[in-house]
Amino acid sequence: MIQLFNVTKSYRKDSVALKDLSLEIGKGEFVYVAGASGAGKTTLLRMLYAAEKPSRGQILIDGQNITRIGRQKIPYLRRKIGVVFQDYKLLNSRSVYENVAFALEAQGKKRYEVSKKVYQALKEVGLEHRLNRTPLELSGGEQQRIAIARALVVDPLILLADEPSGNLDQAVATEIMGLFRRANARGTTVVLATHDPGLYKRFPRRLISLDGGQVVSDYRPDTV
Amino acid sequence: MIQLFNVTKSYRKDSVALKDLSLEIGKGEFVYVAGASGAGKTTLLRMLYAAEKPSRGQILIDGQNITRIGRQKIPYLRRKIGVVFQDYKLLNSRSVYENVAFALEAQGKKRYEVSKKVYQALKEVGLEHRLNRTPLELSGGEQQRIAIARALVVDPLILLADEPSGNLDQAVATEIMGLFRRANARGTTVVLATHDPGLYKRFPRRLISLDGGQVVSDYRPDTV
Amino acid sequence: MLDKMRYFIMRALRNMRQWPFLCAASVLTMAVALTMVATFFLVVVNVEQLTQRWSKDLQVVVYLDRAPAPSALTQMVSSIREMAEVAQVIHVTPAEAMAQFRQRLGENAALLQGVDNDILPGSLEIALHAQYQQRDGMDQLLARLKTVAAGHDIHYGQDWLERFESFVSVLRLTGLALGGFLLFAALFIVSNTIRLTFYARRDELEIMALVGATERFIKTPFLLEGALQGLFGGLLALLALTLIFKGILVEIVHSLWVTPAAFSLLFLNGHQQLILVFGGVLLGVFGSLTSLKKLIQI
Amino acid sequence: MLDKMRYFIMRALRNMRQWPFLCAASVLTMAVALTMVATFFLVVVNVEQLTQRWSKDLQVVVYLDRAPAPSALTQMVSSIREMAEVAQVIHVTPAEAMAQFRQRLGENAALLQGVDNDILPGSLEIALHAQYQQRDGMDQLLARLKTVAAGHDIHYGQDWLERFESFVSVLRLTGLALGGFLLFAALFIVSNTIRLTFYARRDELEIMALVGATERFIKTPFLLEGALQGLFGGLLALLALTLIFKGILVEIVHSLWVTPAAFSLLFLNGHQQLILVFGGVLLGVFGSLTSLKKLIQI
Ligand SMILES: Nc1ncnc2c1ncn2[C@@H]1O[C@H](COP(=O)(O)OP(=O)(O)OP(=O)(O)O)[C@@H](O)[C@H]1O
Ligand SMILES: Nc1ncnc2c1ncn2[C@@H]1O[C@H](COP(=O)(O)OP(=O)(O)OP(=O)(O)O)[C@@H](O)[C@H]1O
Ligand SMILES: [Mg+2]
Ligand SMILES: [Mg+2]
Repeated sequence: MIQLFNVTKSYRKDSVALKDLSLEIGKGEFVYVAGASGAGKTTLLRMLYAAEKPSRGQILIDGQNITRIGRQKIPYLRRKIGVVFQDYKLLNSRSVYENVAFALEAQGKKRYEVSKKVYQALKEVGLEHRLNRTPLELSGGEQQRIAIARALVVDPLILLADEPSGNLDQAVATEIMGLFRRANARGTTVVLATHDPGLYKRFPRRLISLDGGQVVSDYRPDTV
Repeated sequence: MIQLFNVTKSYRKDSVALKDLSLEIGKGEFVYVAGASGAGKTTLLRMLYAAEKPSRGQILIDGQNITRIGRQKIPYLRRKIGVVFQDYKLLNSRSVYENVAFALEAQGKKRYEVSKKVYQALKEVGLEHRLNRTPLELSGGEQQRIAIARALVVDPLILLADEPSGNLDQAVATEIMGLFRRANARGTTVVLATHDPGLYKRFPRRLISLDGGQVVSDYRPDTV
Repeated sequence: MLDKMRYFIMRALRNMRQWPFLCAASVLTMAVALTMVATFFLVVVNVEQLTQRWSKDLQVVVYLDRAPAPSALTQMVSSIREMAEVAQVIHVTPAEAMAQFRQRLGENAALLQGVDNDILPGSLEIALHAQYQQRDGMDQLLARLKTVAAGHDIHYGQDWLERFESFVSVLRLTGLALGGFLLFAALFIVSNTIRLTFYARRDELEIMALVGATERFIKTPFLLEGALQGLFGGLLALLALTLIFKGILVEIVHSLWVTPAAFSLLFLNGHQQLILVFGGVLLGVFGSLTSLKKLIQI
Repeated sequence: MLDKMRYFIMRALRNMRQWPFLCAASVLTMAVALTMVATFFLVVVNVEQLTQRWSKDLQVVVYLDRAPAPSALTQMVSSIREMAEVAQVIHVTPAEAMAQFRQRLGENAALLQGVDNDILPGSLEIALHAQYQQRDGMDQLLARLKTVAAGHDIHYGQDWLERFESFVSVLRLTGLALGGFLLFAALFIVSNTIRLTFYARRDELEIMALVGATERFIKTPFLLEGALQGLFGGLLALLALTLIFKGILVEIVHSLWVTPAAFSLLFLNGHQQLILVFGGVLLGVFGSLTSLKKLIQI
């Protein structure tokens, strides 16, 4: 599903965020990307949804080489991918409902379909009663859950979640992990960037550890 | 240093974020405010730096009743308080240096003093080499550390930190906790809101637990 | 398709409701610019109307200093009539000239009492076809007239016409320059206002792109918004123009001429009014387009 | 204090450099508005100058239909001279009147040949003191003249003056209305542009307030920025006005009058130029102020 061949990314001349990274993530896998602050986790995810182009190397998503595709094709790539951004990226001037509906409307979904799906997604993250508020009227954790709902509402082929539990207490984090696992069970490939060792200790899955932009370990627990 | 008397806060008619809260935090104390997502941690801190007025009740900071002070006095109150915001609140159009210098300039500090202090504060959070970048060119954890540097650079009487380690790996989080403890040792009163039980298990201090806007426990470990 | 259009329109309208002051700024700027351009257009059009009216009166007069023999006169008149430029030749006898002179003197006519009726020379008033009522080619005609009516004085309002024509050409040039400048300024301001609007909503544009919206999906509501604002701006300009016309231009003309009835001012005709409003729409769309071009590159 | 001021100015300049297109939008808007207001002012001032010049020629003429006896004439002249409004009385004899008439006829003077020199009536041309050269109070003077010069015709340019005065008053009113409207529009657009700027930087304002900046500390650079932009706008307007004056107004007048040397157009004097530029500064500051008022409430 996701293949990286010798990918290097440097934002500036002097510093390298990712160094000669090669990686393969199969369809339906559930993968943690771990690493210290500044290890390159977000950079890796950003390249997968084509927000950033690699300086060198090739990336294949669902068989498509995304380092080569034109600007007009990027939206269609992104429709296959649900992203939970590290900084949420919610629209503060729009209601919670609209924020989640946005992702469906952008893909041209019909109105009745939109409202049904949005309500269901909000219910799954436990915020259906916050429908009409704006993100600024929510707590940090609630905002994060809206971001998660928006990523899941489109039933993506691939789910990229960047630190999705940074502002969640353990109980809610466990619930959210349940959502991810259910999506994974339905066939979604999940890539979850985190620095929280607790997370992958509680839900052991394949764990790719980054350090200084390089893979330092790629561990698959036997149980899965 | 901080006293709350029967403080109630409701943003909307139907929902209450804080309920009849009374609390006293002494000078030089180090206090955790814990609680699940939506428990009211951020709301409590926001009232302490006068971003929000309580619906009922009184709040005294350093002997001053801040529910009664005029708008013109609020800046002078805030100069005593360093805040690490849950969403960082960095200026994306300004460099890292300027972001931190901002807090000092706003207080009318001299130029030579500003540059010295800013450099030192950045060094303490390990980001002195990121001086000229903008926040958008930093990783999530780096941004969080800039926010911490900005709160500490003013040598505040009170430090309010809202989830300051949500995007930090354990090693960096430990370093940051060291910074807070050193500031605390210099006399700064520290109030740290978090949902991470690991934090107060590793550095046991007074722990105020909120749930549904009420104090459910106020625990002081014997060791301190 | 229809469903999508409705969605776009709804989004455009919602945006306008959400940012009323942004919307008002754009609309007002366009209205002011369009009003000014249109006002200038009206002034130029009316001055040109005036020129044409005056040109109609343009005629060549041959003063018959020594009354010619009737047969010579008839021949002179007929050979002048044959010239392509000439529409009509009227022979004014000395008595008729005196009557006209008396009329022109008005109140002071009394002072001509006792004056001999033959004292004024007779004349031939030569009216020209409309297409020849201009200075170009006039020299040729005059040369030919001189041979036909040799020995007589030939007059025509050359000085006056030259002056007036240069005035009209300066006015037209001014109109062009000022109108161009104003439209450019309006476009600049509108495009900037819209760019600012985008800047204020840049997160929205970015997030749209990140969740898989195509460029067309992102841009269309903004273009619609620009078009709608332009429409309002154009309508407002039409209203303002009507007020300016009725309240100011007509007043000025009334105060200058005693008999304004004879000279009715032109307002924009239906076609031109449509162009004005449509110009607003174009301005809005173009303003949006120039701003949008640079903004979306996520 | 000085240190702080330098800091404020630096911040204002940095902002302007960081948002060049915002800055340009404000400056251009103000320049356009000020230019238009000033152009209109120039037109009104020059038309008024013209009126005054023409008013100077305003005089009352008593036509002596039947030549009075020399003694009666002397007495009439001296009693008219005694009137407070009267500056000068000139007796024009029939012969002099004929000479003037002949001059006025110009080329056509020939047709007066053989006309008796006594045919025109003599007249008394009464020049008025400057302060009485207006229609108010003229009726009184005329009444008194009528008793003194009973039986003679009294003329003055009443019709023409009335018409011209009403024209000037309409022009003045138009100027006031249009100028007011334009200034208002400029203020609205500038204030909106600045408000948009603030909106685009709202996070900056919020964060400043949160780290303990006073309202004055937050506002001052913006006010300075507004003032600076207004200054540029005013200077630009002055430049544009000079170009419009030299390139257009003077051209128009030259094309209309043959001898423009006699009538030199007025430009803004130094004082008025200063007012124009200062008006820009005021516009910028006021625009910033109105936007700032609502924005800071954190
Ligand atoms: N836009 C950018 N321009 C320049 N450097 C950047 C940019 N984005 C990230 N970097 C740098 O690249 C490195 C990796 O950043 P990245 O955001 O991928 O880290 P991360 O693993 O997500 O860290 P965190 O856990 O703190 O979010 C960091 O050193 C960061 O400073
Ligand atoms: N501006 C607001 N308007 C309305 N409701 C609000 C507002 N801010 C917070 N709330 C509500 O008040 C409650 C407490 O919010 P608060 O931000 O204090 O929670 P928190 O303890 O900080 O949670 P988290 O750990 O998720 O950040 C939540 O239910 C939230 O929805
Ligand atoms: Mg990251
Ligand atoms: Mg919070």
